[in-house]
Amino acid sequence: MEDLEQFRQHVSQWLEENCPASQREPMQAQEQYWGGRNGSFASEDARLWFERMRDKGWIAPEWPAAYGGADLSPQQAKIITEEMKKINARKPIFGLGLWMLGPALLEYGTEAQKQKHLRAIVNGETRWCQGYSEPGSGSDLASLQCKAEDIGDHFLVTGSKIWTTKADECDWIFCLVRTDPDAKKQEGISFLLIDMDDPGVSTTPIELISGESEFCQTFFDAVRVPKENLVGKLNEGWSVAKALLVHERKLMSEIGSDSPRHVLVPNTAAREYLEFDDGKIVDAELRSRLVDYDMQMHAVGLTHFRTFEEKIAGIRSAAPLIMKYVGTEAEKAKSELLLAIMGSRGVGWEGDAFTQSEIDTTRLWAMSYAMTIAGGTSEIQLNVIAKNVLELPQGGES
Amino acid sequence: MEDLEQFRQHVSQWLEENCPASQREPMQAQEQYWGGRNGSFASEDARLWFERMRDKGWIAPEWPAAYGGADLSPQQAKIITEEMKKINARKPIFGLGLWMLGPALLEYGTEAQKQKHLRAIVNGETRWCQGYSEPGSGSDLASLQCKAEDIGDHFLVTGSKIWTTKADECDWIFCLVRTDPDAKKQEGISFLLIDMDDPGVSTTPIELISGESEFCQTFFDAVRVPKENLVGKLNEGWSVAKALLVHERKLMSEIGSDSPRHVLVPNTAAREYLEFDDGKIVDAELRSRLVDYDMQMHAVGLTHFRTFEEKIAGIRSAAPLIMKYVGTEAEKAKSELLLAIMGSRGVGWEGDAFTQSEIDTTRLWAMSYAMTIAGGTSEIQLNVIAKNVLELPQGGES
Amino acid sequence: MSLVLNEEQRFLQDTARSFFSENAPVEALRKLRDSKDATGYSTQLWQAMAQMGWAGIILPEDYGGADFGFTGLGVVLEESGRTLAASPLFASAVLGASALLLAGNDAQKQALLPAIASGELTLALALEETHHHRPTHIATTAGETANGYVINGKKCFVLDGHSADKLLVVARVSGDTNDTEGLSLFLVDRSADGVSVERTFMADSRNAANIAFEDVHIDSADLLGENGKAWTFLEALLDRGRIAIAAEMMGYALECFERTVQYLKEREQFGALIGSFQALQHRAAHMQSEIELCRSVMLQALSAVDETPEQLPLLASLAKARLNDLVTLTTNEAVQMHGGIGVTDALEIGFFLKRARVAIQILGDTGFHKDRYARLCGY
Amino acid sequence: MSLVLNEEQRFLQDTARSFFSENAPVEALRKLRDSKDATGYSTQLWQAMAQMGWAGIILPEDYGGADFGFTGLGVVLEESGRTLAASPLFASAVLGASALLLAGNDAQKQALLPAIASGELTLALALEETHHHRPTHIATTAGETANGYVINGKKCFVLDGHSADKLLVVARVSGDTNDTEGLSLFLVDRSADGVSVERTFMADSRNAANIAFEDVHIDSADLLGENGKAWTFLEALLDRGRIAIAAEMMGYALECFERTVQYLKEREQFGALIGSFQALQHRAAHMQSEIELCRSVMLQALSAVDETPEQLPLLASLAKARLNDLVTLTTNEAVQMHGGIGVTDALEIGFFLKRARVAIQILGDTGFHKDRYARLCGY
Repeated sequence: MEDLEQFRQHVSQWLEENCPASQREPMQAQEQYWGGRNGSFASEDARLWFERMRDKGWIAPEWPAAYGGADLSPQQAKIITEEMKKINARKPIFGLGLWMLGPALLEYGTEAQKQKHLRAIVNGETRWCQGYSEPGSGSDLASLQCKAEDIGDHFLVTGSKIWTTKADECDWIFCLVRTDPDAKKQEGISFLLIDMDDPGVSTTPIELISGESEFCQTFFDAVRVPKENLVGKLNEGWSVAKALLVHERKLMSEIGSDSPRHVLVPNTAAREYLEFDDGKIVDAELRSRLVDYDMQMHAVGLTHFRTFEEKIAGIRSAAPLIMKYVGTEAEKAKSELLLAIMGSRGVGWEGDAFTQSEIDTTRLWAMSYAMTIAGGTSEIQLNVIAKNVLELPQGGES
Repeated sequence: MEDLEQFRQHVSQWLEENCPASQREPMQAQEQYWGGRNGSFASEDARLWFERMRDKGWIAPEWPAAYGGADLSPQQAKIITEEMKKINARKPIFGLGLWMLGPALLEYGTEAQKQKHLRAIVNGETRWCQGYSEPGSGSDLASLQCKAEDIGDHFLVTGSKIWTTKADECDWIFCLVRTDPDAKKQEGISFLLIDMDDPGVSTTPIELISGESEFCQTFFDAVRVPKENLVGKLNEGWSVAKALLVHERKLMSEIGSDSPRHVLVPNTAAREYLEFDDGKIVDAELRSRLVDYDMQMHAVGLTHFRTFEEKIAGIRSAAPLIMKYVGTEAEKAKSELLLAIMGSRGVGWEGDAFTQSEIDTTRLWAMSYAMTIAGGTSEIQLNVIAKNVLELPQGGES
Repeated sequence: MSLVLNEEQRFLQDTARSFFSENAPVEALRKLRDSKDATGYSTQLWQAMAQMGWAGIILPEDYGGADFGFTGLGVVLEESGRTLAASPLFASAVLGASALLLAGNDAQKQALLPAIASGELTLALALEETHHHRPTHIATTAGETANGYVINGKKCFVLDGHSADKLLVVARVSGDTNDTEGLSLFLVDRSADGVSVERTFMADSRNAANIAFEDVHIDSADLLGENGKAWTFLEALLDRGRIAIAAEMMGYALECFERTVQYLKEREQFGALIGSFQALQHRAAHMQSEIELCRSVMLQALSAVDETPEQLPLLASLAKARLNDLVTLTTNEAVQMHGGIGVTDALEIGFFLKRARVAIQILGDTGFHKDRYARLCGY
Repeated sequence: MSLVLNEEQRFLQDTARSFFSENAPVEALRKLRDSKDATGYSTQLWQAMAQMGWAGIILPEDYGGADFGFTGLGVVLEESGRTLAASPLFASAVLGASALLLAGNDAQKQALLPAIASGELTLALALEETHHHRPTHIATTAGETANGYVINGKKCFVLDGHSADKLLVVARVSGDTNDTEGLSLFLVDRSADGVSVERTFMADSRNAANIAFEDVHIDSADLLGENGKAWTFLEALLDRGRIAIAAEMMGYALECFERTVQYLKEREQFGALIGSFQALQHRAAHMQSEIELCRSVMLQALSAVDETPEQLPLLASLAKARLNDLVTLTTNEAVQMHGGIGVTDALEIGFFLKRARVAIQILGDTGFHKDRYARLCGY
């Protein structure tokens, strides 16, 4: 414990000395650095801050130093996060490579794959997207059709993937592809890394109800993929994907707190948009909904901490399995509550009649509907809890 | 319409002249007259009132006069109910024979069965209970095991029935029995009338969480039942039961308003048990729950009227199919709300520290749990809506 | 019988359903949105609706109206809600026409109602001054002048405020900001000097505006009803509006729900139609129950306008509160049950989702109406 | 780390689970109920619990206590809740002991705490005067006399009030009925002249009483804390009580839920185990989620008593509000999912159902704590 205290002091001091003042301000979406061939820094300070963190190994502090990390423990990594939050330090880089593929490669990748991809991720050289869902596959990931045929030293990949986040700006995609068409659903699937510069890869953006196009559909037209890009064993991609899903769900359940937009939180919004009398919100209905939400988030927050403490203590509980469900449902409830609090100012879409933060809040509300769908719908989460935690009998495959 | 107005005046005048003053006061449970060999009147006035209504044919006004009814239309019957409510006239008699078996016999019974049973019901000579559920059968009525073997001129009935209301005080029971053990579930079931005085019939009360024992388990040990007691065709008892269930569900969804106990309603209870300030309930949470409940009951009440108007107009809608579900769930919510309003005075069970109406309210709360279970659970109701109204695909038998 | 439609009303329902699906499908709203249409609705559509008699649907035949009553209006509004048809139906044919019916003198009615019924003249109600519905919170003033009044103040969330020909402005002639006494209702030309209109672009791609009044002079003939006594009819006007918007919302709920049930019957996952999954079945069945309850509430509330106006306040608050909750439930479930495709702009469910959130704010959210219902019940 | 149990606490949990299932199963409460037991709990059981160290579980070793802290207490309370064990644990070992710890002087502690720890002496808090928890609503008066005080007033819902040796009476020495100023806490012998106790029989078959004080004279040595300043420690005392009763309620919820899940795995309907029906699976999974959230809240709240008392008010209200809702959900679902058998007295689920409704009323229902949480958050 004393070591951790010392470490915290070191972190605090280093951040104080190395994080430029401009990188301690709230960030707009367009100021984020996502790396890759299309990535650019919003300012020289942003570049400086990224490079310092990269050189320190703190982009991915828990990764081995050999791949650009700093060999730190989970507790130490958490301290870095906490100390960054204290000074409102911006995240120097964002990306699915860092959050999802990296941890999976550390577990399942070959030495060559680690060498090739991990440091490139930490250095911001490659930006990754995920190719799991297909048009029509929805929650039923195992039903996927995109196929990779063995043609000797290469696979020939044909098919398409949907919900590929910002695929039009990415360099690489990690995909689930069917390698054995005769095997039963979850068998016969492999995990493949594909360079999006390869001939035959193309993307089209999908417009969402929020008015934005964060997602694409990505098409593969007889794309040649070297066999060395297979992660894990042939036909056993499901295991890799499952390990990776855990990271995705964790991410989804935490995503709200990292929101880069100028979005209000309910408690603050209440002070701006609701009438108070004698220190109390006059509107009883909204006051009741607000306290329900605050209590729920209090409980969710404590449960986040609990899962962390349990991990350290080596205790297994059901808590991690509920986080995606409760976290994303709470985020959706938060958006709905914000709109209710803001009244007719909560439904602005564009133009000067609304402030930027009002419009951002409304649009984030529209986006919030994706949270209980992407990365495993709430229904799937409940199925999983029923099966894996409660061990209830399974009737058929649903 | 004018005829109905005249009829209403006739009813009003007749009731005014014939309903004794003592029969216009709220009734305690023990004052109800249920007929049968164990039935007795709480007072001479009660007997007089019953006999007058019986002679008028208004115990079952829609039944043919030949069987003790008055040949009236549904609209006329409704007017009698409404006018009785206006002067708080007590129901002269209660009973499942009147509410459930009678209508079924009118539709499916033989002339001999109608002659034998209908007038006896109207005259208060026989009290009936229902034998559908069996230990273990629950919502799955079709799985029943109680069997009736054909032994020539009689059936030999062996098995047991559960949730037989006050079977220990009844004269007759109408039962679903299995007459073809090889047929598929719903086939091979017949509808049988059994005299509870017959040798081999016995009953045991079941104590409920309300502390009462309204229900029994009824046992049949090789009971000989004459074949003339079969209602409808052999092995087609399911149709009779289904027709009868409609009456039961209608009854369950209306039961709250007929409660004979000294039970509070939420709105009144609020005035007695909650603090008001400037005409408003101070406790915002309970005020919010109260208005939710009042609005829900307002909507449920209007829907009751709608189903009636639709029936008159010959219009079919989904409304009747939702009434059992929404009606019983609302009754349960009402009891829960009453307890919350009454605070620590809402959890009294016996003794002088609580008023009788407080204790009645708490015990009715405990009974209210049966409402969303008996007569088809809420889950079954939702299944039925999904299947019959929404026509959603059925996966297996659930 | 008020809780079933009569034959005439059922015929109107069929007619309206065909009309809107042919002339104003959801696709039409998408086009208005994508083209940033200046009017915000198709004037051609409105002319066609007027020819059907719907611009004057609640007006007596003497004024060129169709005199279908509020139940008839509800039928048309519900069908227009099913396709999210953008038109002045609510702002002009309901609020505008009702204001004149409730408060106008003979001269005003003669002058304006025929033009409203023919669709030539459109009105908009300029009431709100804050982002939550607070009908007595009126700071806009109307000072008396030699031959009329001068109006100063700011209004927001004025539905159709940027396109209506005339504005019905609620202003204060005396009293404090939250008093019911001292309110008056005035007719003001949108093009009058001192009126400045800012169109607002909202999530529902429909039409609303913020409007400022700076020394706007109007004639004394443009006062509706008694000066300072507008509250006596304003509540009735708002209750009509609440019931009418609730009727339109019923259309959103039904359409979203039916599309979702259809999807449940078509979409396969894990080798089965998702509509066979019991958890979704129960949620759908629960929605059906809520719809049935709301159906009864709406029929009673609409008929009460013409038949039992003394029940209006309670029924209007019941209807608006219940429909607010119903559209929230059905639109949220529609998106969730459609899964990934539900959050794409290509699917029309998103249009219902966004329109629902705006409609919830029109003339009172759920909390407003729960509070009002409780007060009317004496607690 | 406050959000996981340490080894000692996990051992305590195992011990307590065995102890209560062997010595005080639900069947024991049924017997107390059916025999209308005069004490309302088994004094033998209480002696056994005292020998386990649980009567003095939060007391320092100096006073003969086990000094397990509140987290240890929570473990034992939760396990006692699993079997609905009736004992003075909450009234005496939590409220009584805490009152002395928070407000007693050295002499009072020396005199009473060892007897509490040994289980010989039991206490009860006489606070409530209305049927809803209103801790400042105190009309009971304590007038000063030559060598002490004279108490007059009526208390209700005094847990263990008919069996406790001594009563902790909250009385007013000055101020109006709802003031926080002017309250004092007194120790009064239950058998003192002028104290009349009416035992109340409640749905949960546990123990409470209405108590009247008529000119009850007490010595000035029986004042706890400073005269008129009881509010300074009363809130902390009540917060400890709220967290403790919530811990017991966690036991009801877990037991009901686990029995229900077990039933879902055993019960067949329509040829399948009902636990395979997706609608029930989702409802069960949702309950599991609520339980996990409450688990975190309880661990944090319990540890806050000893480690971060400044967080107590917020955490106590969070814990009590959430646990109120959790026991409502889990007991209601337990009955419904058990179907017909769920409403029979033979099945023990009914005992949990009824106890839950009483526990909800102890030291504040959900509305009370939501309001308090909101005020603490500044809105």
